Amino acid sequence: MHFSPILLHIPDGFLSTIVSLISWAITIAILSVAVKRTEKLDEKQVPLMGIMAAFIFAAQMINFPVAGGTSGHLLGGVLAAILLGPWAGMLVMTAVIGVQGLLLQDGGLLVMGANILNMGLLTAAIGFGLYKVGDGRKRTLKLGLAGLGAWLSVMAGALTTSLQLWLSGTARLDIVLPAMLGVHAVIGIGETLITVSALAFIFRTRPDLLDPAEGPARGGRGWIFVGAAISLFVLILSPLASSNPDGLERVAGDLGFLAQGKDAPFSILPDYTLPFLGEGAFSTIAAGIIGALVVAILVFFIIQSLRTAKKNA
Amino acid sequence: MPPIVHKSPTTPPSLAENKTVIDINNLGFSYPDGHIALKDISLSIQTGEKIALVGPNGAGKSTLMLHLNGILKGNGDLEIGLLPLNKENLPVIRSLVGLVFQNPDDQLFSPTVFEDVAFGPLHMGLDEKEVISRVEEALALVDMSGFNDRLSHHLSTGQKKRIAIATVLSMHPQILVLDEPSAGLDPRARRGLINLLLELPMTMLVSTHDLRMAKELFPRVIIMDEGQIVADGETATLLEDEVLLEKHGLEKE
Amino acid sequence: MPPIVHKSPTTPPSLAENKTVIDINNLGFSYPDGHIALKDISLSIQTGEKIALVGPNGAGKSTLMLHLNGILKGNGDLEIGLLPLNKENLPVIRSLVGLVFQNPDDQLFSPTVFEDVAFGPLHMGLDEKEVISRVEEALALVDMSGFNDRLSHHLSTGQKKRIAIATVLSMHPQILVLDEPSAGLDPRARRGLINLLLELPMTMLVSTHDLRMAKELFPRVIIMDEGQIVADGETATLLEDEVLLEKHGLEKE
Amino acid sequence: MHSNIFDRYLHNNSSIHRLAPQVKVVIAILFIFSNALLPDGDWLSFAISWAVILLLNWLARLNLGYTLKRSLIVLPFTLAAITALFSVPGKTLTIWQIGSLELILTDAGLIRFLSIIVRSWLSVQIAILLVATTKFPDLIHALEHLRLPKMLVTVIAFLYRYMSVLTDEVIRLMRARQARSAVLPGRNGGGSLLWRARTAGNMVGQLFLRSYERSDRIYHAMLSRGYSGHLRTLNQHELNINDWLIIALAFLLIAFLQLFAHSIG
Ligand SMILES: Nc1ncnc2c1ncn2[C@@H]1O[C@H](COP(=O)(O)OP(=O)(O)OP(=O)(O)O)[C@@H](O)[C@H]1O
Ligand SMILES: Nc1ncnc2c1ncn2[C@@H]1O[C@H](COP(=O)(O)OP(=O)(O)OP(=O)(O)O)[C@@H](O)[C@H]1O
Ligand SMILES: [Mg+2]
Ligand SMILES: [Mg+2]
Repeated sequence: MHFSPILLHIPDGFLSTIVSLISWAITIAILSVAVKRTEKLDEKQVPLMGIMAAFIFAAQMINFPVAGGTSGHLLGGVLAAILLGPWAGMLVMTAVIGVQGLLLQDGGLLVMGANILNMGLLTAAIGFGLYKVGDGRKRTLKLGLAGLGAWLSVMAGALTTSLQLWLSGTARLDIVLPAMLGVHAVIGIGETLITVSALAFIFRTRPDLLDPAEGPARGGRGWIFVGAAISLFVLILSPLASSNPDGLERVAGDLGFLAQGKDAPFSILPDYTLPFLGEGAFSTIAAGIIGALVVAILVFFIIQSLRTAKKNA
Repeated sequence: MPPIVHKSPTTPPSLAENKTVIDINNLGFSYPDGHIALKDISLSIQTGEKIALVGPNGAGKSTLMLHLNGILKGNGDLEIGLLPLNKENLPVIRSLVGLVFQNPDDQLFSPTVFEDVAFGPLHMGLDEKEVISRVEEALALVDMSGFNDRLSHHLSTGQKKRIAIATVLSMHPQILVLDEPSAGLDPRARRGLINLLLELPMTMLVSTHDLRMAKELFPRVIIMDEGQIVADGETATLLEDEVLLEKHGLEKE
Repeated sequence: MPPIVHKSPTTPPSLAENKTVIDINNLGFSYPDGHIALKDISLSIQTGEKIALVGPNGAGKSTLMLHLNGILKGNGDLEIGLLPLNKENLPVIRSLVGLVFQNPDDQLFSPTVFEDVAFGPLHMGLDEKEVISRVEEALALVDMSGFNDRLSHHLSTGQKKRIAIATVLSMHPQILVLDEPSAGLDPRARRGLINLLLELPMTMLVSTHDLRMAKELFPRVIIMDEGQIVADGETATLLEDEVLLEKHGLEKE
Repeated sequence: MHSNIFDRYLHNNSSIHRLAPQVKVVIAILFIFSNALLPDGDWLSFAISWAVILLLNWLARLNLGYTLKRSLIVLPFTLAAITALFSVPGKTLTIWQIGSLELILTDAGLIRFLSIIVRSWLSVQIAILLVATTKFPDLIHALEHLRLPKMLVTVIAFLYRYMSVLTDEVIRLMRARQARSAVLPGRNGGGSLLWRARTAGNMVGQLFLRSYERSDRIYHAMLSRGYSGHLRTLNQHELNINDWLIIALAFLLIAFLQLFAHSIG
């Protein structure tokens, strides 16, 4: 049961520990700002966000037949940000991605930080930033910007996913990047079409909800820069990296990033031992102690359960 | 069927003493898209009255009902149980007014039937035993005992309708507001509903297209059309007035 | 109200020649949660028949109807208009069978009334002029002309119900399958619906709890209970059989 | 349809089901972390991990077939890892030439690829085990205990509440479209791609509108039944000494496994 572009939901195991942890760190940093910002809003905003999260979750099921059994889907980050504002949109997407990972195993747990970053945070930031450019302008321009944002958001997700896979030593950049970008350039069109027509629908039926002054979406003009920066990042890095992945590889190598990322995933623990233990002999001793502890705890439980069994009998 | 006993001390004392339990003055309402759904509605209901609200499709019946516990907010004064309807009073008013929506899907939001019916009592702070007994009682009243563990959203329409009614009965409200409770019920369930409503002691406002039920149950009838109250009086008189009925999309039974 | 004229060459030729238009053999169905909703249903309907499907809440009426254009898929054989119901035939079968869901919110998904009623004809590949004239015709039949640009979502329940029926009439189906079309309609609209159904020439299967309407309109009645067909025969006979009705949650009118 | 899938085994009542949810969450994450730390090609350690998972499955009386079938959800993603076959230097097994691209399959590459798949497959089984033995409301509760921001927890709780309502709504919307997606024999029906996409977009808009307006009504339905900002559940889960011991046990087991893996590695 896949609700949204499957190739962006990374399962556990595909990213190295270090890449997973760095992604989590970035995600947590951004999310903690998001939580702070939204907490200030009206208290009714929280249930609304919950319902909008359910809306995005459900909307991802709506598809349209394209050709040969394939179909177009919605990812929804841009739509969420336009309807609710960037911070709230990010939280909504986080909830959606979290529940998909936890409940449906659509995306892993340890790598969830990366998934949230790729599909939730970047998409919301781009979408809202571009849409904000159209403030006070004609409806068609707004729709166009939203559509562009939708396409770019999918591309941004594909780009960062590819980079993470590569840094984890899971994929070769020269193959995975063009492949991912190529596929998502098409998927992005579906995202654009659905986002634009959904927005057009809302403009027709409840324009009050999209009013920048009265509607639920709040966000300053600073977002325009964020949106522009991420768009540039995608627009410049994608063709560059696709045509010359070696260059990117060299840069990463120079920064010492690649060596870390590609190394055995255990590298966060120096010398392949637990950091607080010394040489091999200690490891053996430690293993012995741990083994003894395990046995002790097991015995404790067995005795306990025998006791309760007796009590119940 | 045992009558519902109101043992809980939730009643604001004023309610029992006074007679006017719902008082609406010059209420008007337009939907956000500009459509005017209610125009200058005035209405007063006494404790214990049982009233049918009838009128053609689109008359504004549901819209009016949604005002009675503050879900929609129009212009005009509303007093429920002597309390003016405002933000502070809402929680109390909501414990007084049990509202069943026209579409049962709007009413049911919990995974299982049990949880849905228990939601109200649980949030009122009743203890577990009391909650369970209220759920059993409410389910028995709508003839759905044994459905506790079924998923609410996987029931037939008629079954959902009955559970929707149970979710409100479990709260022992003072005023029952039912929006077309009999639509979609099979004949036996419809009969059961009529008997149930006959037995329940509380004040009732019930919208319906079922004029036979209106005649059987409700001494007073209010006819709405195009957002206004066009008649309000004794059922026996109004529902025999063919000209009036004909004019407002209704038919003499 | 003008009768619907079938001028398009939509009929697969076989249908007109043969008499059996719906043929169901030993159909069984369980919902994914394991609930058995249909057991061993066999049924055959001839061209032009008008049949009422009655039974208590939860009997399986809606479930059966959802099988008739392949929305649910149970075990057993189904033939519609001589075509076995399978994946290849589905698009054609859907042009033959017009299905109106019990809850009108389930039927309407487009922004405006016009787009909703036009969806079927457009999807069938008709040209624009034909589509427009079909929409006008269908809206006129349900007495909702002039509602073209209203948002379907913002109509009253009864209004939605009528539009839901129009979305199917605009497709000029050969077989009409209506799930409780009269629930929620005001008396005048109900009368209008009955007149409309009397006039339409096509084969009809209509589920209803309104036994008076069943008597008035349908020569044949099928009674379901607990997922099975418990009686199938002449309305005049079956709906007078108090013992039978009483046994299956129905009441003699 | 969803609730069926989500709540499939929750009516079982094993010792695993009864564990405090936050304990299960912590252990699951530790365990997945441990998988990530196992070295490439350490099949023995992978096998031990799997044995532990199977043991837990058995303790929880889960249907193994279901778990395994469900674990296939990671399959499509293996596509993304396929290039690992050609990206690690090692002994050359074969060489494929695709256009200008030369793909050298190495033994190390093969080991890396298989290790990624196995790690992923083990981890997803742990996640399945977690949700199959923990009611989602309890999971939400666990998240709250694990210091997730309150607002995010509430958003997730609401998401869960409305999820089935809205997915059902979607199923109905799609059914409505399906029921009228007729094509006449000999005619080119179905409409243009653009029209189909717009219809889907309209449905998303429709869903938004319904969710938004219904949310108001349901929210009020909740308020009128006493909801005050905090979703109540009947059981609270304070950790007791047993729970701590179980966490300690799990932690030690995992440390043991890691030491084992890395001392033979
Ligand atoms: N959400 C909405 N937005 C805009 N207009 C609405 C909305 N809901 C209802 N209306 C309009 O308001 C009017 C009153 O609707 P209401 O639902 O109160 O009628 P009703 O008397 O309950 O009808 P029914 O018997 O069909 O249920 C109708 O004309 C309807 O089209
Ligand atoms: N989605 C579903 N999942 C599981 N069970 C379902 C689902 N929908 C309906 N059921 C069950 O299947 C049985 C038949 O339901 P169905 O909706 O066909 O009844 P019905 O005869 O149409 O009733 P009503 O007159 O109330 O509309 C009922 O017992 C119902 O609870
Ligand atoms: Mg109404
Ligand atoms: Mg039904």
